[in-house]
Amino acid sequence: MDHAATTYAAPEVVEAMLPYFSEKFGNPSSVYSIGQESKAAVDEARAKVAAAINAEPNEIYFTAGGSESDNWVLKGVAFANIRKGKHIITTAVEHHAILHAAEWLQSQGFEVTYLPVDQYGMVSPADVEKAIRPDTILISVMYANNEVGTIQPVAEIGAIARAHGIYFHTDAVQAVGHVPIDVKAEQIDMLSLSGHKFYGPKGVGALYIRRGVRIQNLIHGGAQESRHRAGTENVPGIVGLGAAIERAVAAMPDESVRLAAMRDHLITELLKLPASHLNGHPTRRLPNNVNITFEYIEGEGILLLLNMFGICASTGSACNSASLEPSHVLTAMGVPHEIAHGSVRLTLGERNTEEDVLYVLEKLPEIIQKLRSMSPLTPEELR
Amino acid sequence: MDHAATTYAAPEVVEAMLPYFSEKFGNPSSVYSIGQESKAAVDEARAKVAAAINAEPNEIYFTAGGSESDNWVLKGVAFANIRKGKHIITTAVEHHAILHAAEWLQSQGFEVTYLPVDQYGMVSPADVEKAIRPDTILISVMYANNEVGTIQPVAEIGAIARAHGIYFHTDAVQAVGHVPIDVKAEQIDMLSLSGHKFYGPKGVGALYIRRGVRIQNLIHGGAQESRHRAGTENVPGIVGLGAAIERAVAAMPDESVRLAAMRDHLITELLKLPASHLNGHPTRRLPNNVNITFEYIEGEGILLLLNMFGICASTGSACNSASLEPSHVLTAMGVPHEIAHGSVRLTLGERNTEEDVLYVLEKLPEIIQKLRSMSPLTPEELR
Amino acid sequence: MYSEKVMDHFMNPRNVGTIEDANGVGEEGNPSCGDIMKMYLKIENDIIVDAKFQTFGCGAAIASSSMATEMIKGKTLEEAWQLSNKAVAEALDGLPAIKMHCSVLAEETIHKAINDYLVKQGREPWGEPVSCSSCGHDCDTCGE
Ligand SMILES: Cc1ncc(COP(=O)(O)O)c(C=O)c1O
Ligand SMILES: Cc1ncc(COP(=O)(O)O)c(C=O)c1O
Ligand code: FES
Ligand code: FES
Repeated sequence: MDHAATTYAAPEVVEAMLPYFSEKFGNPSSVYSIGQESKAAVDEARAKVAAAINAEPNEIYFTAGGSESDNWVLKGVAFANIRKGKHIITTAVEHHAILHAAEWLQSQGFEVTYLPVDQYGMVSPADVEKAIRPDTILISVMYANNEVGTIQPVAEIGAIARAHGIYFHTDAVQAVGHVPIDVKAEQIDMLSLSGHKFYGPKGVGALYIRRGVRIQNLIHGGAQESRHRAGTENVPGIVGLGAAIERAVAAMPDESVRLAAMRDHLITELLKLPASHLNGHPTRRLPNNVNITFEYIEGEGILLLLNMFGICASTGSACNSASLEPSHVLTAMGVPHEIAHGSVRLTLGERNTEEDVLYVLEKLPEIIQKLRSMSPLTPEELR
Repeated sequence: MDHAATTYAAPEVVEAMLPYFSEKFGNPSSVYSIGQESKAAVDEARAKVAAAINAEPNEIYFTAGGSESDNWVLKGVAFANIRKGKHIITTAVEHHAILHAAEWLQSQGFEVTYLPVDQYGMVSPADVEKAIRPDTILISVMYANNEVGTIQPVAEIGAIARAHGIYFHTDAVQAVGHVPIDVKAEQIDMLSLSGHKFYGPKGVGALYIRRGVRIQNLIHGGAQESRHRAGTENVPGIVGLGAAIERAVAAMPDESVRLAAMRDHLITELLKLPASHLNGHPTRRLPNNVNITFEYIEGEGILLLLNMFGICASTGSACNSASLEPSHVLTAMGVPHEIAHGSVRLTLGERNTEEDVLYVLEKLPEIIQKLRSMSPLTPEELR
Repeated sequence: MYSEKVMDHFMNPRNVGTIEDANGVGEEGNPSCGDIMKMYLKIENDIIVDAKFQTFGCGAAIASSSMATEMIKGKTLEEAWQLSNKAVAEALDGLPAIKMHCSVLAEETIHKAINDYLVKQGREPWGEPVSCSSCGHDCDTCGE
């Protein structure tokens, strides 16, 4: 139950990729027959990605994943619009790909405003509007948070950005394939996505760039991706991304209802445990995200014990497990450090069933109890 | 016969990758069992890449390909060493990933010296030494040229760079897996490589960074790759890269002799055609590279006709086929524009046999003859 | 990432709990990651006859507490004081670099508990506890 970290690639996705490793291995940028087969496949994938978010195919650029897309936006927009200004607005709860790229830009003389969030992890559109300055060149607010699942008021922010003539980017890595997205209706100028969050391959993603946006390249070189992203195209990966996004969007109407029911079952039952709290928004959250804090204990212990029972989970984001700092997202939501340490994220996926939910509900309370009995912080009545 | 542009992934390479799409899909940065399997696989691949170039495993960072590696080096070293200076030395015959990244750095206030090459495409180590200034922070010279196959005097340049305390990078995308490389003996500080040039997957590459080199990240974000390259690891791709490089290095002693014999057969016979010239160095060249100019005709015509007979070739580099300018490499070698247009590159691969060579030697002269008979430039005696 | 020994001591920790009549109690917390370790010692004639712990922390912290309490039981105060975090980590068949400070925490907690005993006895404490950086890592950069 750690589908927000990464998913397997669906069998039909791998199936779709396979021919492009071997017989159809041509270089799509080369002008002759075998290359043309690859080119057609890449174009088809591009059309699928575009359709999934209501963009035009020529507004989709393939990348090596969410992190590259995020870095591209921040650095590419920053350097391309320096004449207008050097101010960027983002939030305190972004993924590190945004936050660390923003910090790097600060080291290069750009100014970044990190908007606060409320206790549910929500950004307020009014705060966005207030932060706008004449030299603001970019607003980047994630679509849905990877840790707590909170879905941001993207359309409202898009409207504000458009009204002020400022580019609006959203990191939709956790949202694409899980909730409906319409870049036109929501007035999104740029959007990052990554294949391995919706049963596609790892190491391939995309950046949607609305036509007309001024942005520099991140990876300079060959003329691939209409001269916007150099590097021999990862044809099998791109084909897999296309197959996966088409599949995820088709499944979404039913699957999101099914997942949300399981999510709510887990949340309701787990909150019955004493000293437990839901992290993230109670209703505006990803259909697959459960994030709960259990006071007096530490998340890694919970994860290790869950793992013993064959249940994968995460505490904070998997990307952060090499760091020992408590989650910046929970901290930004005002959760105190000691409590933030006891958070567990369960993210449901297409192969999870109600049976899995019942199994977690059987094991997790025992685990909490065991760890609480060892902790010096646990009050007597909870031992 | 266009193996320098891209190769298929070898069946055993794809075989090695497959489990990592599905059952072993874990996130190597996550701490628990399924992630650990992926981590072990990534570490094994890292060791294989390191062994192939005589580096240490912790000096290998996986990327999305040669272009990313090249961009990372140029921008990462530039911004990290700005206190020492803003001068970079490279050559006029680099791949566009280096050249365009260098041009971007020029737009950011860095100074770049583009060293000339001789008629064979060789850089002179003496020129490198002369170009060094007190504020030089990086020397980047490719290992072997992708168009004309010329192998640069890398060890000599490495020694000069080391003696002056300047970082030395080599774009070895065309060389790795084809000629032996030893980063320690050749005093190379950084080296770019890309999987799809030696029967590995596309969209995955690596950058070797000698321990101690000051370099900033290109893709900021999560703590992957020891905090040096963010983004969920492309585990199947990395596993494929490891399998491919091990395989290529093992095959190299025999395969390079076999290819060089075919190469020399092609060159010898094709140079017997009137008004034809070899591009690149007669002996210091990649074992698989044949690049010949046929005067009075244009490369694309040759390619189209070769393609009719099922022979893939390239004129200039495949990466450039969207551009109409004559090859910058041939231009730098002093080949006049009209003549540069008539160049054809044939690059041999492991499935090519002497039979293929004979087939080309049967078809190509006819094609040349046919096109020359149509060209207004062809002198009477060659029609 | 954890050895079988670590997992064993994490899953089946030895000496969890408190000692009612402990005469040496130490508590140490690592502010950088918010973990807290508490040890209860029963000391007779400068020999540790019993040791128990409570820990709020990761798997490595719990396993280190468990192993450290095992290792000091029956030891003299001098011997227990000499127990280094490296010895604890080695007894656990090693800890990942980023988790070494959890074993430092165990060493510090033992020192605190011994000093608590000495002070209660009216004796001089034995000096400053080791600092977090003693394992050769820096808490911020242990990931390397
Ligand atoms: C010398 C050289 N450098 C860099 C590259 C770029 O590699 P990739 O296409 O994997 O990004 C290539 C291949 O096209 C190359 O031949
Ligand atoms: C919100 C968000 N943005 C960006 C990323 C980075 O994506 P990738 O790992 O594909 O580079 C992730 C995933 O870890 C994410 O959850
Ligand atoms: S207790 Fe925090 S990392 Fe071990
Ligand atoms: S991390 Fe603190 S001592 Fe090693």
